[in-house]
Amino acid sequence: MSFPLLTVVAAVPAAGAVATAALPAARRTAAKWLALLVSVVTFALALVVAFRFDPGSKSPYQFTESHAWISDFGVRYALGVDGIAVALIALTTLLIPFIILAGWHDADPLEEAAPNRRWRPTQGFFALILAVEAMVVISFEATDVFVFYLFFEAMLIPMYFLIGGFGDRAGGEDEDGAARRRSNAAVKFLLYNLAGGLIMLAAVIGLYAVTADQLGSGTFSLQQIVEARAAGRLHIGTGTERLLFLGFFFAFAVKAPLWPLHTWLPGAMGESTSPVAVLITAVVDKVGTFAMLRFCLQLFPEASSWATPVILVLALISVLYGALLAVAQRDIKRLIAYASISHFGFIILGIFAMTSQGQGGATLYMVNHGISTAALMLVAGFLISRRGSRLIADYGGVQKVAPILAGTFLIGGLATLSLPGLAPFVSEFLVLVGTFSRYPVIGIIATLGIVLAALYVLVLYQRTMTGPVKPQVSGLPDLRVRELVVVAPLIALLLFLGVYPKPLTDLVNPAVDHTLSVVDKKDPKPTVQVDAVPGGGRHGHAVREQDVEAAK
Amino acid sequence: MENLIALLVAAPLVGAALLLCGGKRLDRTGHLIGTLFSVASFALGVVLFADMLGKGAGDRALHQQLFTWIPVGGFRADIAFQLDQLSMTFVLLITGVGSLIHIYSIGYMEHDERRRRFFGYLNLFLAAMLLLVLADNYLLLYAGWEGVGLASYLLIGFWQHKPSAATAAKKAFLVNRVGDMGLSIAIMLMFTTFGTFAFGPVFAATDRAGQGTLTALGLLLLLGACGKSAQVPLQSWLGDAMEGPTPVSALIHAATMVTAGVYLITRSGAIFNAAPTAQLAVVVVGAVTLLFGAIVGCAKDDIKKALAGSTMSQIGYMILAAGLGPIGYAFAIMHLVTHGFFKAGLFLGAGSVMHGMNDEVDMRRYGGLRKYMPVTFITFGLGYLAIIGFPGLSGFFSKDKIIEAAFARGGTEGWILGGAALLGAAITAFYMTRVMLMTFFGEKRWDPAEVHPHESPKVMTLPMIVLAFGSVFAGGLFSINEAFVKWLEPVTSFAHGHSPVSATTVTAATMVVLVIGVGIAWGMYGRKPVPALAPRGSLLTRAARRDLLQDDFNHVVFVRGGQELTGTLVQLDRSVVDGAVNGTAAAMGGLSGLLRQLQTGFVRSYAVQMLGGAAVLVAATLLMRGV
Amino acid sequence: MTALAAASSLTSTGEAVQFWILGTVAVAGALCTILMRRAVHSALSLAGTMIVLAVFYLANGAYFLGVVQIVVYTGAIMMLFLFVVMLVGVTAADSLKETLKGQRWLAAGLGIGFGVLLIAGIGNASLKEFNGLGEANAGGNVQGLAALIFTKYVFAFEITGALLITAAVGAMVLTHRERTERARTQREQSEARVREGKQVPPLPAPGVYARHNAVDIPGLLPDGTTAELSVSPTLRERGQVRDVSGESLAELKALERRSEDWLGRSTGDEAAEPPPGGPAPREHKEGAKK
Amino acid sequence: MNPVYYLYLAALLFTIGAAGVLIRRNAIVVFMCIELMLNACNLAFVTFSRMHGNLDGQIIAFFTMVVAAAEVVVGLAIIVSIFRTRHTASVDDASLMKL
Repeated sequence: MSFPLLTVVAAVPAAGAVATAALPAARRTAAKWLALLVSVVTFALALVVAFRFDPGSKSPYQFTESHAWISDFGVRYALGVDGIAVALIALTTLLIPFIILAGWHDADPLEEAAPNRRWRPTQGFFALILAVEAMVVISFEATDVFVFYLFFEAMLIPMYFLIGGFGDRAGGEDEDGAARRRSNAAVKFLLYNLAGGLIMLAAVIGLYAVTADQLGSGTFSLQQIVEARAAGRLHIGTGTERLLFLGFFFAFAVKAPLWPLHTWLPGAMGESTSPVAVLITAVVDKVGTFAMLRFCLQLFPEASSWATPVILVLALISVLYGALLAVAQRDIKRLIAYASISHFGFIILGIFAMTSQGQGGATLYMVNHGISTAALMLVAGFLISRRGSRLIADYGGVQKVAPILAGTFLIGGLATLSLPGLAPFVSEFLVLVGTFSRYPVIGIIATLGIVLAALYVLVLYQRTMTGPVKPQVSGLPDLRVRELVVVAPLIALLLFLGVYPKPLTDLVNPAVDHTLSVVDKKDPKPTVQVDAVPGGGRHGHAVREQDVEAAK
Repeated sequence: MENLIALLVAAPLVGAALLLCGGKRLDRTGHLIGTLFSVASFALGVVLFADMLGKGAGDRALHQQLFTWIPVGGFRADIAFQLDQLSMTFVLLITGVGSLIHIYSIGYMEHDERRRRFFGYLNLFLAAMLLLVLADNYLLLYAGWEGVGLASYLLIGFWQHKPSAATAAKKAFLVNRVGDMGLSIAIMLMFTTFGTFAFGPVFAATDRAGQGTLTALGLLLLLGACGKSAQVPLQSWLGDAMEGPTPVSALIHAATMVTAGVYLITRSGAIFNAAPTAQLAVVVVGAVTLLFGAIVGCAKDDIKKALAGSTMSQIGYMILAAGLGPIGYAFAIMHLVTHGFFKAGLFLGAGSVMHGMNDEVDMRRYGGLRKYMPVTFITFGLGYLAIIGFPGLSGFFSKDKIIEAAFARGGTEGWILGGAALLGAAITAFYMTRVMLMTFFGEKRWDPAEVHPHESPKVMTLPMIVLAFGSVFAGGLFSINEAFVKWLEPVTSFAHGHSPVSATTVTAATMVVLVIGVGIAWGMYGRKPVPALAPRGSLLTRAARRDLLQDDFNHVVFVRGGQELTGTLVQLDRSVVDGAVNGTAAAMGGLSGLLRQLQTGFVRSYAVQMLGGAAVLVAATLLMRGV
Repeated sequence: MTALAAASSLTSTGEAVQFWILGTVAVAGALCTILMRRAVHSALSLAGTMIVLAVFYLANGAYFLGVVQIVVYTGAIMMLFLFVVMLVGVTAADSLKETLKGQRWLAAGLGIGFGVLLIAGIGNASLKEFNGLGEANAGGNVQGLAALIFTKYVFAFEITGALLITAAVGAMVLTHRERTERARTQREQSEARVREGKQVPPLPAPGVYARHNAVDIPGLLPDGTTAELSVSPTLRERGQVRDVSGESLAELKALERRSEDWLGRSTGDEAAEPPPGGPAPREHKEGAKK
Repeated sequence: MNPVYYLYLAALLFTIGAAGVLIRRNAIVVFMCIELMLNACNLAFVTFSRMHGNLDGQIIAFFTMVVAAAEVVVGLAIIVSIFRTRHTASVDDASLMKL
């Protein structure tokens, strides 16, 4: 048994969370620095994983650990990562330090709050963030359905407190009203996800029953089930498989969130502080889409292809629906939330297009969307914390007084509308191509999304940043150093991955191919066979002959 | 040599990066840095051009492969450049005119505190535009395509404190995005059809693709071209784009970016040649636009908007020519280059006029300016003569060829297209003469008290003079034993059209309509004084002033409709989708309320329930026993 | 005795006859138990049913149980019931009017359905085997039970013992009321009465003359109406007060008439024999003379 | 005659008792009905013991009696104390379970 690297990656933030929470009330700054340190260490460990990961290796999962846990139910503490998981773990651990930095002052107790030895909001805030990180990481690593389910659900607890407990102080005048809306949003988030989780639990038990019935001893191990299925030892009846698939998919669709199940997201993102909003949309929701890719498709291939048309239509709806609603929003954060819904539609579209471009693009999309939304949302958060309002109408002409803030905001927005040269373009185009190559009509309709994206981003930018300077805005300071430290690396990363995404694609491609092989789908072949290699020069002649004979 | 290609793009990119990230310490020298990088890029272009001239016509195409951009499954996009004669032409035009306009902007933007940023954007634009014309595959071209869109967005909205500017910028970007949609779908279609979207393989394989696919490809590419080149029906943004600083209008919205559509169609010649239906669509769009733009140009009193209309119409000519296939490509590009010269010159002239008139754009407040700004007058006049196709000047050669080619398409189409082109020439003559007369001739219609017209500084007039030279001689040089056509032939191929009417006849007809147009204009604006306030004018005039009601149509259909749609969707989201969720919650509450009713607290009702449960149990056991 | 004879063997016709007769009685008793308005009657009919059941036990060879049934149940438990009934009020009849809505229908429906289910279950059960208690009771029924109780079921037996003790203690705890404060002396009570100013003299005794001395007959006031205070409040609560004021007045009249005849006030002949109850009137007359 | 008839009788008595519990309001009568049900069970036990030819059924019946006795003692005690405090023996008046 080699060094349990994956466990450590998850254990470090967990321990950090406990340590942070244990600090006494007076040591707020110490708690912040401790949390930051822990998250950075975690990121370093994740980088170790990423670099020691060998994309070329035959086995689908690497760094595997497996220990018997609840032997009566065949539950094993089994971890292992493929390229997709590595990418997403890297994203998560990368974003957490920025989230912590961005939320540096979000949880400071209010001035008028009487000093209380047991009242430690700051410690709680950062401890909860670290706890979420630990759970997210381990649910990316889990190859045992039960372990995954456990942390997939446990994630809700810290998230609930993060949403319900710490609002941005943009509520301003009515603190009580803000608190009420916050707790409503938190409860809604919790109930939605719990409902999904319970249905999934039923499906998990059903899966166990099926395996126990057919393999003799029931198991939750993803690998075992996939292998048994491949070896023909496991035949899940069509009806059963579809039910189980729906059970799993429902939970993931709530988390993702897919169209009719999305209504918790705007509230949750709108009411929570912007770092928490980033945590929700850029980190936690990714678990949903990731799980579709890893569990839904690999456990239930037939059912997945059976459900594909409906899911594609739903994803298409959320692409356009989210974009259209984003256009109509009056609240900056809600606008970004609806934009995220649209983007998650793209991700799911790519996953269920069942082409290597689609799924590779979807995976890239998860990473890129995480980074771009983080950039946009955090800058928006800085803006909101300055002005103390989330309403777009309260801004105007910020570009004049805070050019750097406006510039970063614009870049974040351009990334959101997936401008070529920025990372999201690569993934979005891949998703569209992947979808188009199998379902042309859906691909074309989805392309409308890029126009709508331009609409809501530019409208937001125009209303907030341009135009005559509003009096309330005139005093806004520009980005501070801490905030620049948060935003600049994200933007740099967006540019880098937009021009040179190869490291990411190399990481992801084998995993995607493995998934497709499990689902047993091939990319559609081009209708016309092309002899020349792409980029081969000297085609002038060919063109000339063509044209001449065409002209005659 | 080919390793230099990347530098072409890199130079302005570095400049942009420097200027945009450099911060305040570059404020004083920013404009010089920007100009330097653009000139450097131009110099590189010249070097490459010389090298290219040194080779045989067949193997002039250079190719540079940098690295693989997006490798996923069968999908492979490279960062790779290709420099052939077509690209070369554009490179020289872009960097040349670009550098001139950089120089001009030094003077024009002198008093703007955000000049550094302005030059950064200009460099960014150059980089994107060069990427566009140097890309060797459609995806990279698309990247440049959107890049210029971004640059134009930033530059149109450069004076962001003006809401009108911000709105115009947003509009430009959005309308372009609609076109980009066409282009991106075209790329997807290419990928699914050919498995690649690099120029070489795609063009080599066109003959093996189905007619339907090719037509679809052609139409999608045309949609993209319409967006970028402001062709009907996506032309509405160009007029508003004049909100940007005048050098921007000259560079982006006259000389280079708006001609990207022409480049796209010419570059994709192989596809269009194989898809006659698509070609027909192209020529129709071109013909319609050249008349549309011309008519709009006649009615505008804003000098820049009038010029914008004329740009639209001239690009219509190019598109028309490009749509004619091998008989037109070369002339389309030729007209593009000459137009680049004289239209840029005209815009710079307009800019210089505004510079002298406190940024007044209404021509009805001009008049008799030729004495106050002679250089501007002369350069502008030369540009004017060039655009109306005065014999011997650039416009004459290029436009004449296009009209000829239009007739040469043959059949009724030929006659219609040729007629349209001729009519367009007449209208061009009319509105350009109108602009000329209202600006430089007639009596002053401005108040000497507050306006003190003066000639612009050297740094501004110099580029105008250079461009004037270009607009006078370029056409002639190109036409010396068809030098330009031969130069482009390896790429675009060339076929002599067989026109039903002889070249001389066409030339004569052009002259006649030219004289007619000028005459009418002189009759209307030369002889009698121009009213300082616009007369109500005929229905057509009023419609033309409102861009032939295009914007109103868009507003009613898309803006209003969109607002309605989103409004209803918001309601729907709140009431139906979320309502369903909350409804479920409420239903749960009600249900538990009902169950609560069973809890009466009376022992005997509990006893009833117990007995019921017992009965159920007994029944269950009996059923289990299979009774 | 026929039952005893038939018990150990296969069921005889005699037992059948006995079953049908006594079974009817048992069912009738049960029905009376639940239908009688007065608790006492219910208790009595239940006792009847139980005795019948005892007989059935005997008939089924459960001699010990039969006896226990009679002694413990009908003897002890039912008496306990009766005690409580007396305590609560022997003649108090609770109305059969239903207060809970639909309770009666539910009860009837459920009861019938449940019964049908049970009977259907029994009918469908395969209860073909029938081997009497011949050898089981060979060593005597009581011995057999004893053997089982003290070997196989000894723990259950012990636990039931504990249960019984607990029950007894519990019953005591429940019913016994602990006196928290010192009992008030007679003096204090009287003082309290005077202070409250109610009923200072002792309560009037029940009964009229010496002829009625039952506690449930109120005494009569001079005007012949009844004195409510003279009967115990419990009886009054239960409405078990017998009003005899009417007849006692009538008797008074009759007495006066007789005495006047005897004095011959109206048309009295001196030579009339005095009635047997002579002396008393005479004294009365003398008393009247004084 | 088949001793199964005893079982039918038991079932009938049991049902009657159950109905009584549901119908009557007087706590004492309710208790009587419960006793009736218990006795019905006893009858069934005894019959079974006879049918199966062993005494276990009788033992169970015996225990039932004991438990029933205990239950009656406690139950009646409860009734008495309730009557003392509330001056009624009706189960409907004791609806304190619902507050």
